[in-house]
Formats: sequence, structure tokens, C-alpha cells
Amino acid sequence: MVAGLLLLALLTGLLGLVLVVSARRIPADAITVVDRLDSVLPHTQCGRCGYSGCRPYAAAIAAGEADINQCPPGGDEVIVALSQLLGRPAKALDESFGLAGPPIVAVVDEDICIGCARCLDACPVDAILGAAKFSHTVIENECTGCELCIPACPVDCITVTENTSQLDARAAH
Amino acid sequence: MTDLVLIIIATVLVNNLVLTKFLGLCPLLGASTKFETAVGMSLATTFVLTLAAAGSYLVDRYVLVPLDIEYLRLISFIVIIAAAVQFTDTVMRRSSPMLHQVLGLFVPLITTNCAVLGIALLNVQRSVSFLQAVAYGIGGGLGFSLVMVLFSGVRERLDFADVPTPFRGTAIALVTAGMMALGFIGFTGLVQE
Amino acid sequence: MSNGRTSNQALPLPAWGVRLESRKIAAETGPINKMPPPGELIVALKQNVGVPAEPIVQPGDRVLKGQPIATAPRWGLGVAVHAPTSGTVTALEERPIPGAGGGTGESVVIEPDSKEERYAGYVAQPNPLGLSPPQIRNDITEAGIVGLGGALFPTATKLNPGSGIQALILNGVECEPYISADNALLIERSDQVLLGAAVMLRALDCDECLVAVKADMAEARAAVQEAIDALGDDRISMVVVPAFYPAGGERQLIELITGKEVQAGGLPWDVGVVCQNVGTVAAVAKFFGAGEPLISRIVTVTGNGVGAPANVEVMIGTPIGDLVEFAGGYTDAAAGLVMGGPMMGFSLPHDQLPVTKATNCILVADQAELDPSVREMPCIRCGECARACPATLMPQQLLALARGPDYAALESQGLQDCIECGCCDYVCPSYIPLTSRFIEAKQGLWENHLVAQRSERALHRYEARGKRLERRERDRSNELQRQVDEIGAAGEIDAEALRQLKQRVKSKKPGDNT
Amino acid sequence: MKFANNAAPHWRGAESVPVLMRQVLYALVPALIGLVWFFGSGIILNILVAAVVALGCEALVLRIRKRPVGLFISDYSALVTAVLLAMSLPPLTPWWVTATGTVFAIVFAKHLYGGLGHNVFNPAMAGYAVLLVSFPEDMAAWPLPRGVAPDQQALSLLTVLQYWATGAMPIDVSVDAFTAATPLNSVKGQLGMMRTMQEIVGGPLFGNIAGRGWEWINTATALGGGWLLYRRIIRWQIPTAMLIGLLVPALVLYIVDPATHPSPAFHLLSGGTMLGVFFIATDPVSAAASNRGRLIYGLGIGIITYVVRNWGAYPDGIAFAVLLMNLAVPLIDRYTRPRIYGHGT
Repeated sequence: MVAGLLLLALLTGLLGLVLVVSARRIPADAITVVDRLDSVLPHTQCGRCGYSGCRPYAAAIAAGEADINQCPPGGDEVIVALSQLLGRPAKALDESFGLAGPPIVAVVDEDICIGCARCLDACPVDAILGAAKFSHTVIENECTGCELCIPACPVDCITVTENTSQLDARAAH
Repeated sequence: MTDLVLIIIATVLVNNLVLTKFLGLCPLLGASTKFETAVGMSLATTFVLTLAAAGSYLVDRYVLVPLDIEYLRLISFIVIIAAAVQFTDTVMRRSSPMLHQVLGLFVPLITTNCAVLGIALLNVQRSVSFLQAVAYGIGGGLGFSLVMVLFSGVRERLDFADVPTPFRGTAIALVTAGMMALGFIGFTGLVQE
Repeated sequence: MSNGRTSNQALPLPAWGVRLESRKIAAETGPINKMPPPGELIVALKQNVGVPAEPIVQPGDRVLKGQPIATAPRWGLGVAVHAPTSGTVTALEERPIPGAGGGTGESVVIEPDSKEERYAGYVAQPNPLGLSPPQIRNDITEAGIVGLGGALFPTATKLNPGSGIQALILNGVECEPYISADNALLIERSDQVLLGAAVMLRALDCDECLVAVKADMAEARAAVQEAIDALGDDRISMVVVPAFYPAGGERQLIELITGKEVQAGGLPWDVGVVCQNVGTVAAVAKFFGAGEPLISRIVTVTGNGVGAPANVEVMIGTPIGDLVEFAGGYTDAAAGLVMGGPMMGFSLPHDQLPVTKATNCILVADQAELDPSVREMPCIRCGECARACPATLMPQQLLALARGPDYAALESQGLQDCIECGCCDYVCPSYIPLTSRFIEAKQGLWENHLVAQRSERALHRYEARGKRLERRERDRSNELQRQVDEIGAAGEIDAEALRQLKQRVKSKKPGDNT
Repeated sequence: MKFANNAAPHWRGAESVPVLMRQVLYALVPALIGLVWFFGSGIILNILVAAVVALGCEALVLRIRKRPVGLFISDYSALVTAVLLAMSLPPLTPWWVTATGTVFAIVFAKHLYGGLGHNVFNPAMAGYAVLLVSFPEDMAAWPLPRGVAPDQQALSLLTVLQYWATGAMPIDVSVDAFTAATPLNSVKGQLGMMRTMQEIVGGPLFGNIAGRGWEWINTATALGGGWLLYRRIIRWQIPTAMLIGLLVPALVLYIVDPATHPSPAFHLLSGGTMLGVFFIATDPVSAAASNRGRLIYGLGIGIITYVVRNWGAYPDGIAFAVLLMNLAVPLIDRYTRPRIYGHGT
């Protein structure tokens, strides 16, 4: 009886030791789950998913805290890509996080703009050009349509419009 | 040698763990939506099965029986299986984190996969040698892998099929599993036991 | 391949492709008819996929036959255009042009004066073979010559492959049913084609030329053989390819003749071959031999919906309605108007579109010649499409993937390699419009790439911004620290204030923006 | 003038699916004549039951799923499934057995997977396998072929009808007097009793090469199959590969030990070999997609058929072999994609 228990304890201990050693020795893959998930997100950094940016959202998905259908700018394509990566069924966009729509870009009405430069700091991709006291303008090609600059503007001179640069490119193609 | 080969053939085709003994159905349905996932799961399960079959035979034969403490069989087998699973989990988390993420709970659940404990317990009764025990383990693992891989292939194809809405997903998967079992009935009688 | 033999034996049939009824009725009815100038010529400035040419005439200008009216931009595969005949420029405006998806393109509208007065800027070259290769290419660019087989790639670019070209293949294989423009050209003007070939060989610095004709073009084969014998140039020989579709596709023809594959994203000259349509070669000969740039071409006007099917030599810019009128007009059966052949041609909505350099055939089809209205059935995976596919794709699998659509799988299974030849549609017993689906899926795939690119760029800029902010923060806190140190060193401040200041410095964390 | 707007290509050259399916039915006529000649008209009853049930199920499911009933009913695919299943069953089969198999084939194996073009498993063989497992006795009872005994009497049509309707013979007739094991079954049983092949094939159930009647039925079936090949409705890859898979192991073992192994010729003309080779394995929907894949697919069916015939508990293994290889099709397709033009050498 005692011998049996002792032996079992010994066996368990031995196996535990093997596990501890192996856990330290096995090399880790450099590309993490968060990297993979992050790579399919649209990187608008708009924060509509409820996280402060795309990477935090990817981390939340990996941790099981967020669902895969919380990214309105990504639309169905991103949901499908995430579902394929994670081997889960795709689902419809959760519209409480916003609606998917055509690609949009921000436009600064330069007649109203007072040159306060606040939108410059709000833009996550540095797509607004300008300096204090000078009218600002949006680099259409780089704007992701995240709309983060809109609340930052004290005179409400920023609006969004459908992004036509892609359509033009398509016609040229 | 021939008996070992026959054991493997029998456990893979004739007495397939999944299709004739209905063991391990939970990972079969849960981890087979994608081919790559199914391969990962198959490798993990085969590894654990073989290790568990060999380990449990050794412990039983050289520790439990000589010391007359067979009543510890269940608990000691589970310890061995849990250790093998934990090892697999560690390896997978490190070497292919994405697969680990996708399989999620299914890797730790191998511990409670009835196929694994089933093989270990059956081995105690039917194996006369260590090699036979290993053969049962390998055969069980290969049988599970075969079903798993074929099944995932069919499920991937079903993604593009016009399956009636109420039957999408698990329902048609279960119908398919039934069809697979029907096909495997053809192997009845290949090996006399 | 390089033993210069001329054989009347057709090459063996490959595993892919389909055999089609040839229906070359127009060619059999007689010679190439020359159409007089119509009432109005609409010369599109965008003749191919390239950038539109830049006009150098104004409305009201009088132009002469062959006079340049727009020059090719220096980049973007554009092509120069010339006045097809003498007359007055009446407008420089947007007109409907074919191939623009029903859209319009800027065009020079000319009212011909029927004098056919020639432009004196171009003259015949007495000894074109004495010109240097760059000179030849320059002239060909000047003449606005593009590949007339369909792709309209600027010919001069195609003649500038660098060294190592082993063979020039002249493509006279019109594999689409109905089209017989090249066939008629070879029958009547083989000598002209061979003259052009000699010029091209000079430009390519190459010693072998193979004239590829199709096995069922008996008359053209005889004409080519006769011209080769008459010329006595042993660098030129004829090769007969079997009559099937799409034997005349550039890559398919090269595979048939040389057995070599042009890699995806590569060009024929990677395998030491340059392929030119016979019509293009004749245009080159016309420029060097007669000083006439590319202002007209041979068009097959055919189908059961036209009165007198024929091959017509027609000026670029002629409205298609006038062309059909010249070929006997519409019959009562006319139901469809197709530019090109029945396999790859596209439907035209109306006939007020001009002939362009790309127009090789106008098919006025009756109801029976059009796609019969059949009901699409599900794919039964019979695999006939994979058997027919010249790109060795598996259309049945691509179709399933396109339903998803699973773009990653579509790309890895070769959607981009589809040449849209229509063979899969032709052999499909379920009558699935595979080619249309693939064109659609290609569009989607391309949009997907665009989105991925945008996302990647956004990420890049986001990360750059992160680094910038970090740097700015570091600079600021360094500056603050420096001030504190300075003040502390000067000793002009009381200890309490200094402590507060230090506290402020400490509480400032990097990345904290406030 | 306005013109029709169609997408290229504007021509279509293929025969439609219904036409192809009809040709398959025509090609089955020689086999049917053979079956009726040697085993009586019971097979016609099978076909009638299967056809009515198949079309009924098809129409019902299509209506429930709100699919165009007329379009799919007239594609003949359900009829082909029904006829293939009916011709695999013994001519003395009670109607409910046939009906059960057909319902399973059409509803479960075909329409649960999405109908024409989507089924993973060969519907006819799925139905057959279900019957084999569910009604083993009915499936083993074949009437005596014509010519077994000189004074042999054929079953009267009335008797056949009664058996068909009730599953029982009239009281004065014994089933056993009119039925026997199939040659394949007989060989398996007698080899188990340690008799040699030479002794077995001397029995009254056997003809010149294989089972009496069966050798002719298989030949007739191959005739129809040859016509399908000639018309290019089926291609050579699957039939050839399946024959190789079946005959090569048969030949090897026959050479090693002819006393306990039937000859390759016996296998060639026994059971459902020819039906399987030309009509069942060649069903394109459930077969592999590429040419290379189809070679592997056919080879697999042939080998598994031989394995089941030689070592398994069931006399014939074509149905199981087809189902098992259907299962492997996605995997085969994954690894046998042809190289795309312009990618590598």
C-alpha cells in the first residue's frame, strides 16, 4: 500500500520533471497567434471593435475575449479570413460595432479649417498634412477612413466621402 | 512479426476505434473542419495513444502487477496519459501556436478521449508482449488519423456543396460519419481475432 | 525545330483544346475587298490597353492620308495614330468606342474628302534591310504598328528583346471559327508578309523564321509555300499546326511548335522566341515598302446576319454600321453583333462604334449562331473542362472555389493563369458560364489584393507614427530634464520648486501624450 | 438596331447532362437483357419499384427545397441511380427492400448533400450497402440461373409477383429449391470448407470461366460500357485502373496458389465487376477530379474490391470499395492537381 503510493508519487514526480525540462527546452515559433490574426485586419486603427487598435483586438481574439465579427471596416472578408485562421464558422458582422460600407476617406473643408492641428494627432496613420495656423488637407491615398479625426475637429470641418481612388484604379486596370 | 502487422491492420480497418467502437467521436466532429487542423489533431492523438499504450503496459507489467497494487491501475494510467498530453500541448504551443489556438481545448481533452484510456485498459487484457501493446497503440492512432483526415477532406468539400440549411454543419457531418462507418463495414472479417 | 525544314505534315494534336467547326465562309467567297472611305471616320486615341495617344491636330485642320494625328506617350504602351485618309478634322471629342465596357473614349473625327491625298512625311525605304535594328524599331513605333492578332502590344517593344532569340514565329493560325482575315492575307499577299519577316529578322538579329499556318488552310499553305520558294531565303520555313482551338494563342502556339512553356509572368523571349501576327508583319512591310503607316486593316465581316460575308480592307475609324453595309448589309436574321470570334469576341450593343486596330472580325450572328439559351445545371465534375483547358487548370475546382469565394485557394490554383479562351464553357455539359465566372472572380481577387495592400500600408504608417511619437516624447522629456538640471545647477530656485519640477519629469511616462 | 448582349464564348458544343444520362441508360440495356435471360423478369420489377420511388423522392425533396422540380426530374440522374441499384439487387427482392435502398440512395446519399453534383458518395452504392447490412438474407438469395439443371423449371410470374409483394413463396414452393448462393459467395463458402478451386468450379453453378450466366451478363455489361467509352461519355482512366487494381493482385495470388484463389478471369466476369468498372466507379460526381486522381481512385476501388472478395466477410466488395474511395476523393484531389501551365517544369 505505502510502497504503491510512494511509487505512484515517484512516477508522477518523474513525469513532472520531464515536463518541466521539456517546456524550457523546446524552441518557440517566432510568429505568434496575435501576429497572424493582426495580419488580416484592415489596420484602420479605428477602434470600433472596442479596442484601442487592430493589434489589441487581435490579442483579444486570441485570448478568447473578443469575437471575430467586431470589425466593421474589414467587413465579411476579414471575418472570413479570421474564421479560416481559427477554424471557426464565419458569422455575420455584429452591427452593434458599426456597419460595413464602401471604403471612405476623410475630407477637410479648407474654407472652415482653422488650422488647429488637433486632427493631426488624432490620425493613426499620419494621413493629414498641415501645421498650426495653416489649413490642413487629407492624403486621400493614405487615409483609412477610420473617422477618428472627426470628433477631434473643434469646428467640424471634416466629413467623409466614398473613396473613389480605388474605383479609378480599377478602371485603369 | 506477422501478428504485429495483423494487429495494426485489424485496429486500423476492421475494429476502427472511431467507426466500429465509437470512441473519440468528440474530436472527430470538433477538430475536423479543416484538413490542416485534422492532421495536427491526428498527429497529437497518435503520439499520445502510442505513448500511453506503451507506458501503461510497462507500468502495469513491471510495477503494478509485481507489487500487487492493480487497484491503482486507473489512476496511474491517467497520470501517464495526462503527462503525455501535457507534453504534446507544450510542444504544440511552442512550435505551431496557430494550430494550438485553433485546436484550443481539444488538445487537453485528449486526456479524457475515451479512445486513449480505452486502448490502455484493453491492452492490459489482450497484450502478451510489449511490442503488441505498442502495435495496438500505433494501430489505434493510425485508425483514428485515417478517419480524421478522410473526414476533414469530405467536410472541406461540403463547404462548397448546396447542403440543405437544416443539415449544414454537424448534422451533415454525422450523416457522413455514418456513411464512413457503412464503408468500413466492408472490411468485416479481414482479420480473425 | 532549327533544321529549317518545310513540312506539310501537321504537328500532333496536344492534350488540351477543342475542335471547332471552322465556318470560314467569308474567305472562300473571294478576294479581299477594299472599302472606300465612309462618310465619317472616328479614330479613337486609345487603341489598346495602353495610355491614350496625345492629339496633335485641332478641329478644322485638314489632314492628309497617313499624317500623324496623335503621338504615342513615352510610357504606358500607348500607340501613335494617323489619319486614315485625307479630309478635315471635324471634332475632337468623346465617342463610344468598342471594348470600353460600353464606355466612350476621346476620338479624332475626320470627314474624308475622297481625294486620298497622301502625306509626304513617310516614303518607301529602298533598302529596309540596310537599316539598323534601332532604326527599324523607331520607324515601326512611328508607324503606330501594334500586334494585330488581338493583344495590340506595341510591335517595336516586342522586337527589342535583347540577344538570344532563336526563332521568329509568324502566327497565321486563326483558330477561332469564322475569322479568316489572316487566311485571306496569306493567300493574296504572302510576299508582303515575307518581306516584313525579313525586316523583323534583321531587327531581332535572328536566323530562323517559322510561318505557322493551320492544317485546314490549304490555299493559304500553298500560297505561303510558293512565296517561300520564290524568295529563296532558307531562313524562312513553314510549319503546319493542327486545326483546333486555341492553337493560335501565343503561348499555346509556342508550346505546340517548340515544346517550351513560357513561365507565368514571363514573356515569349524568355524561351528565345518572338511571335508576331502575320497581319502585323504585313503592316511593317507596308510601311517600309510603301511608306504607309497603320491606317487600315483586314476585317472579316461574316455570320448569317450579313448579306455578303467577305474580308474587307477597311480604314481604322470606319463605323461598323458602314462596314456591314459595305458587306451586303444586315439580313432579317441578324440578332447579335460580336467583335471577334464566337469564342472570345464580345457583344457590341450597337453598330455606331468604329473599327479599331484590334478589330479582326465583325460577326453578325443569327439566333442559332449565338449562345443557345440553355438552363445552367450544377457541375457534375465530369472533368471535360480540365481536359480542354490550355492552361492545364481545373475549372471545375475553380468554379467551386469561386462560389465561396475563397481567394487564397483561387490564387494558388491558378485563377490568374486563366486565358479566358472559353474552351471550358464549350465542353461543359451543364452549360455553366465558367469563363464569365472566372473573369468576375479575377476582378474580386484583384480588389482583394488592393485591400490587402492598403491594409499593409496603413499598418506601416501606423507603426511609423508610433515610432515618431515615441521619439518626440523622448526628446521632450530629455529637454525637460536638461532644463531641470540647468536650473538646479544655477541654484536660482528654491528646493521645494525644484522637487516639484523633478516630480513632473518623473511622472511623465513615454507615450503619455498629455 | 439593338443587338443581344451575351458574354463570351458564344458557342457551346457539349451534349447536355440529361443527354449524357440517357446514354448511360441505353448502355445498360445489354446487361438488362442478360439478367432477364438468365434470372427471369424479377429484375424488371426491381427497376420499376426503384424508378418510381426514386422519381417520387426526387420530386418531393426538390419541392421541399423549392428547387425547379421539372428541370432536375428531367435530368435522368435519379433514374440512373435507381436503375443501377435495381440491377445490383437479386431479381427476387421484396418491394420494400428495393424501396428502402432507393429512398436511402436518393434522400440521404444524394439530396442531403445538395442534390445533383454535390453528393460525396455514390448514391446507388450507398443504398446497396445499406441493404447489404440491413437485409443480408434477401441480398444473398439469387434465383438459379438458366441452365443449371436440365430439368430446371422457371419460377412462374405469379410466384415471383407473390414473393415480390409479400416476401414469401406460396406454401407449396420452397425458396431454397429456386435460389442459390452467387458464385462468389459459393466460392467463399467452399474455400472455407477447405475445398480447392478445381473442385468448386466443377459444380453446376459454374460455367466455362466464371459463374453460369454471370459470365455472359458481365460480357453484355462490358459491351454497353465499351459503347460509353466509344461515345466518350466515360473516359478510360477509371475503368482501366480499376481493372488493374482488381486483376493484378488476383493474378499474383493465382500464380502463387491456384488451388485456393479464383483466376483473374473468374474475377473479371464475376459479380458486379463490369457494372462496377463501367457504370458505378465512373460516376463523375463522386469520383476524383483529375486524370491522375482518377487513376488512383480506380486503382483503389479495384484493390479494395479484391481484398474484400478474398479476405473479407462479404462475397463482393464493389459497393464498399466505391464508398471508401469516395471518402478518399477530397484527399486524392488535394494531391493530384495537375501542374499549371507556366508554373515550374
